[in-house]
Amino acid sequence: MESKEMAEKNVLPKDVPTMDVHPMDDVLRMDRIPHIWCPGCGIGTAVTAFAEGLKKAEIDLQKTCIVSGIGCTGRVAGYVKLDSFHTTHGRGIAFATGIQVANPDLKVIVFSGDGDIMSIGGNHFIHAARRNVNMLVICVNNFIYAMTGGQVAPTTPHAAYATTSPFGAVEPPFNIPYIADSSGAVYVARWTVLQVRRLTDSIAEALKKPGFSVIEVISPCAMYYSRINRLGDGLDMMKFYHDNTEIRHGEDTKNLDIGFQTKIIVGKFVDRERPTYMDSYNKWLSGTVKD
Amino acid sequence: MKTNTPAILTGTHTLSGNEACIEGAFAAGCRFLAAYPIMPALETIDRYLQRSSEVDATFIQMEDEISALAAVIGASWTGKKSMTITSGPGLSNMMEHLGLSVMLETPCVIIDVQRAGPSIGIPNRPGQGDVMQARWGSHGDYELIVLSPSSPQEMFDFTIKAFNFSEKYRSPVLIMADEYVAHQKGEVKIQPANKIKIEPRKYFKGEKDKYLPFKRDKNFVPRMVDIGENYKFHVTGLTHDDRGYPVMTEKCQEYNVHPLLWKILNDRDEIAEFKESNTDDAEIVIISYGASSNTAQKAMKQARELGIKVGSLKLDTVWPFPDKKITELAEKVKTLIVPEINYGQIVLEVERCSYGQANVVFVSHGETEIDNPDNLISIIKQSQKEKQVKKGIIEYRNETRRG
Amino acid sequence: MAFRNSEGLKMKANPRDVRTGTYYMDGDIAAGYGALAAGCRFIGGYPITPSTEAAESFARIAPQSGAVFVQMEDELASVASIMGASWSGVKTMTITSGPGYSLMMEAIGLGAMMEAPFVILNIQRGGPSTGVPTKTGQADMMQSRWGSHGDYEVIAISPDSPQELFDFMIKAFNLAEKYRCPVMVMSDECVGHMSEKVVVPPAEEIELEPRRIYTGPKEEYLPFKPDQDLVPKMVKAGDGYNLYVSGASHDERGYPIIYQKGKNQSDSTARRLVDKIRLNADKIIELHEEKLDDAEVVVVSYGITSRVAVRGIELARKKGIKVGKLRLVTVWPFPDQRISELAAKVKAFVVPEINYGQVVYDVERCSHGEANVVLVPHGGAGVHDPEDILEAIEYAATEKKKIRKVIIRKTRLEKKVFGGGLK
Amino acid sequence: MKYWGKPFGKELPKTPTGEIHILKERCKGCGFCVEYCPKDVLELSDEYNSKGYHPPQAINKDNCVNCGLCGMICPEFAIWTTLKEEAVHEN
Repeated sequence: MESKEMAEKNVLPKDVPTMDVHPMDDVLRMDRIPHIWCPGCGIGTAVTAFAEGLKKAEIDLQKTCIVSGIGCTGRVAGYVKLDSFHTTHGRGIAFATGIQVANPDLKVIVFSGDGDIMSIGGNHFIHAARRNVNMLVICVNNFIYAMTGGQVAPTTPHAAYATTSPFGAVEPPFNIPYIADSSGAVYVARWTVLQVRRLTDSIAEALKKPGFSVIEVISPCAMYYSRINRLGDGLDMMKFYHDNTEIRHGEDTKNLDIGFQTKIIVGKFVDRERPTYMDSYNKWLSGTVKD
Repeated sequence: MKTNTPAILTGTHTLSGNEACIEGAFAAGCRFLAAYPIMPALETIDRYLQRSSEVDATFIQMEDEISALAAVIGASWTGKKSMTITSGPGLSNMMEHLGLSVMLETPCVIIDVQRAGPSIGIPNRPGQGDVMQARWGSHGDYELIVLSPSSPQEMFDFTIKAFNFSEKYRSPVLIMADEYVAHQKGEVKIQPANKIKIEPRKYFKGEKDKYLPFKRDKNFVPRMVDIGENYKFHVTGLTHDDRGYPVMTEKCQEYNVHPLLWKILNDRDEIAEFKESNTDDAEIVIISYGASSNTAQKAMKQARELGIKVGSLKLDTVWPFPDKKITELAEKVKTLIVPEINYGQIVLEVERCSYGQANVVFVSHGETEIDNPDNLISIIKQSQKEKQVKKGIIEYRNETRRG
Repeated sequence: MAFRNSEGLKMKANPRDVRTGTYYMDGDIAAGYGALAAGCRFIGGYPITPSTEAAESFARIAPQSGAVFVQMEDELASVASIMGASWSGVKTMTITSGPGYSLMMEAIGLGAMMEAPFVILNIQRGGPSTGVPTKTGQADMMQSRWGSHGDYEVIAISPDSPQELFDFMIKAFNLAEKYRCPVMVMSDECVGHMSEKVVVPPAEEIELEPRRIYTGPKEEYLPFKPDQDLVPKMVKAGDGYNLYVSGASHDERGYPIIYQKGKNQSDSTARRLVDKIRLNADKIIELHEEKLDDAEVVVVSYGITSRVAVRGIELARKKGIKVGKLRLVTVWPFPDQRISELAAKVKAFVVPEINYGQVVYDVERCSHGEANVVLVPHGGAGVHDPEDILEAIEYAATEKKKIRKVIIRKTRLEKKVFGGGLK
Repeated sequence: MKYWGKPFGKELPKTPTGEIHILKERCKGCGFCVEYCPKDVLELSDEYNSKGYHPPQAINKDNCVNCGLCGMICPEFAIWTTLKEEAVHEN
């Protein structure tokens, strides 16, 4: 392809289809770009970090697949050029458990949103963590249900507005790293999309780690969360993250609550060893089931 | 393709329906089970676990039925034949994923050991209240194959058949057993493994970058590949084109969903199997499936002894429904009697296909009558008195049975 | 913000709940207004396109009337929560669409068994599975009748305009209270997102069905002892009755039935659950009939399709074909009797549906081979081309043979897609 | 270029120069790259792309050090840098 050669020579092509030239061609489905996300949305950045992380981790991409549920982040699977599955709402982790248990050679990534993973899929989340199924869960937290138009999510900070909490969210939100930690995840980190390099490193590290890893990615939702709460556009949210995030590695996860426009603590909080589900399964069965 | 694992049972065994089901699954090549324990299907999981190390099969107990079917769909895409086992309430929970497996065209088998419903109902008593649900339970349009065994032997045979159908049509296949069949012990004759016919998965053979996950062949069945072979394909529950990419248009909806029905309906005459007996000279035909067909057989024999010309049609395949056969019978005979352990489901289909040509008599019966055909005999006698063909379903209610 | 009980006891709507006036609003929002006007005090919902606006509109107006909207963690929880709220004495509903509806299936069976009055608003979309979330469909009709395991009967009504979405919410709550069963309002995306004039009448013009409250002596109360019309009386949790309500098959006391040898157990509860709707079907069923006096062909339709069909009928009438319209306002229970009567009189039924054939099979069943049945299918994500309906009517009027199967018409869309591909 | 002096016997630190590639049609004008470019190379241009957004343009091309942050932070895969030449740092 002409354009590919041009890309190799680092020449910007003129009047040729642009799908072949981006350096992330090999991990993203460039024929589906532009994607559906709004201007100022951070999910695209999270995908870039993920793609870079995949490259950095140097794992066998053939043995890697990605699953997502429903929602804005649920569309990620369709843009990543791996074996990809776009499943039903909340069931991404359950679906991935099936893949992983039926074929333990595969590395499964569940890339989905806060509503998908923590609300309707909350049960599967804690159970997969408890079992320590070998998968990486990347949970993009934009504090709201964005695909359906800005309803209150289980992560919406107290008193923040949403269309179904027109007088401010009544319920306290989930602290995702705390749940993951207490349910038994082996790797727990949180980053905002602004710390994109650290996020990339974190993804690369988690990809290589066997067991249930969770990375919470805080992302601006310019169209719903910021708009309803009058927080400006995506860039304003990024500036807010710039001024109000603090990196504290190894922080006790119970201190990681996020309030409405309060300080966000990011970093790598948990990194421990536990036998994965398939390890325990094989070990236990080989000990108890006699031939 | 033939099964070749030495661990597959052969010869004659006395097994319960639940056990026979698992043996059938192993013989058919099933190597993955995700399930959530539910009465009255518990023995299946026990049997599976006892035997799983011999045949090298995997089991995972998921946190609920929703995730059980999700895991089965995921596992099926890794190339393993997969199934799940449940009962009524579990099947209700699986309804969303039944739709997903239809849309992803994932071969998988769902065993439903029916119990008395609705809701919790009576967990340890038989029912047949889920047959309509099996066909219509998920949202949107789809067709699927539903088999209904009536004995442990059929439980074994139909499980193999179900896996074969699911691979052939890339569709979920349901087995609607019931508590009576599942807990019934019976003789199961199993052929040597190399004589059992197994339908291989329809794999894509061609250049990797030319693979389209939903490109249909002339029978409207797309080709499959396993995860982890570097095809980098995308599948989605959204309405999609051949590449598996979502397209939100009216045209694509037609393009995607209509063939889902055609792939089953075009072959409906082959799929829809039934067993006929004594229908040649019959004036009354009992149409039954599952446990009820035991009653039907006994009633037929007794009625013949009494000199009443009764025949029997046992539906092996409940869905797709054998429309033509029923219409044919309705034109020939006077009365069609449909005994079911529910309050009228398949009888509606029989009424539909009889086109007012024969009286349709519905018998709602409970478990006590499975082994005792007296009630059915009395209804046969009662139905003989009808002189004209009546519109609608006739039900002779024996009010004293109530309460 | 607290629950305000006992308002359902009034025969007229509470003026506080009714936003009287004339609006230009979409169907979803009208449904939210309708629910509040009907005295709904609790909605447990989960956002799903295309039904979210209904939840949002309710959330915005509910607190002023003392009603509550709780966004639950999933649809399983939504429907379970409204059942609980229903037994605590308030009118409740949930709002969803196809996939969410599928998730609710188990709990709908529980609702039928517990005889908790509640309403489910289903704004249908293209399916199966995730399908086309933003576009219309009518493919959940059979699911609403058969979706849960076991035998039960529900009531399903299908509105065809935003005004009806408002009116039918009130109707649905009234039916739910009267027959103590789940009532489905089976709307579709097209009606839900259609903006039209909606007139909200003054409160005194809205008639509400009170809950069947038991008033006799406490000791004699049996939670599942039916009245003459097979519907039992209700009390609410916390009134000191020490209720026992179970999803297991139960007797009149509500106690689960324990297996007794030689007795058919399921006869006691489940039979009454189906009978209470089947035997009251005549009182429940509502049909809209037009030009049926001289009709040779009848177009049977419901929901948005009944509005599309009007155009097809007009075109056919212009061509001199005697065609009438039968609109199923109540889809379930199905009007067996009326279809049978018509079948004896007319040549054929034409059934346009935004699915590949669901209600048409019931029309076929009830026509008993006396009239041909023609299906005009549509896969969803759009509505019928009236020309397709016209062609089906023309065909039905001219076909002389009695054909013993559903005649499925090839639509223009199908020809286009499978003739020319997607592009 | 050759230099005589090697202080403390060490090579002078090298600063790379990058070249910026922008796919204007993909841009949705969020401004992340402009805001977070450490060298202030970019600004939003006045021109429109076919979606009606203002894509960024490089105003100080020579300042680019190929750090790649713009490419990382861009949610649209619309901008990236490549190594142009590794120049020796002139002090």
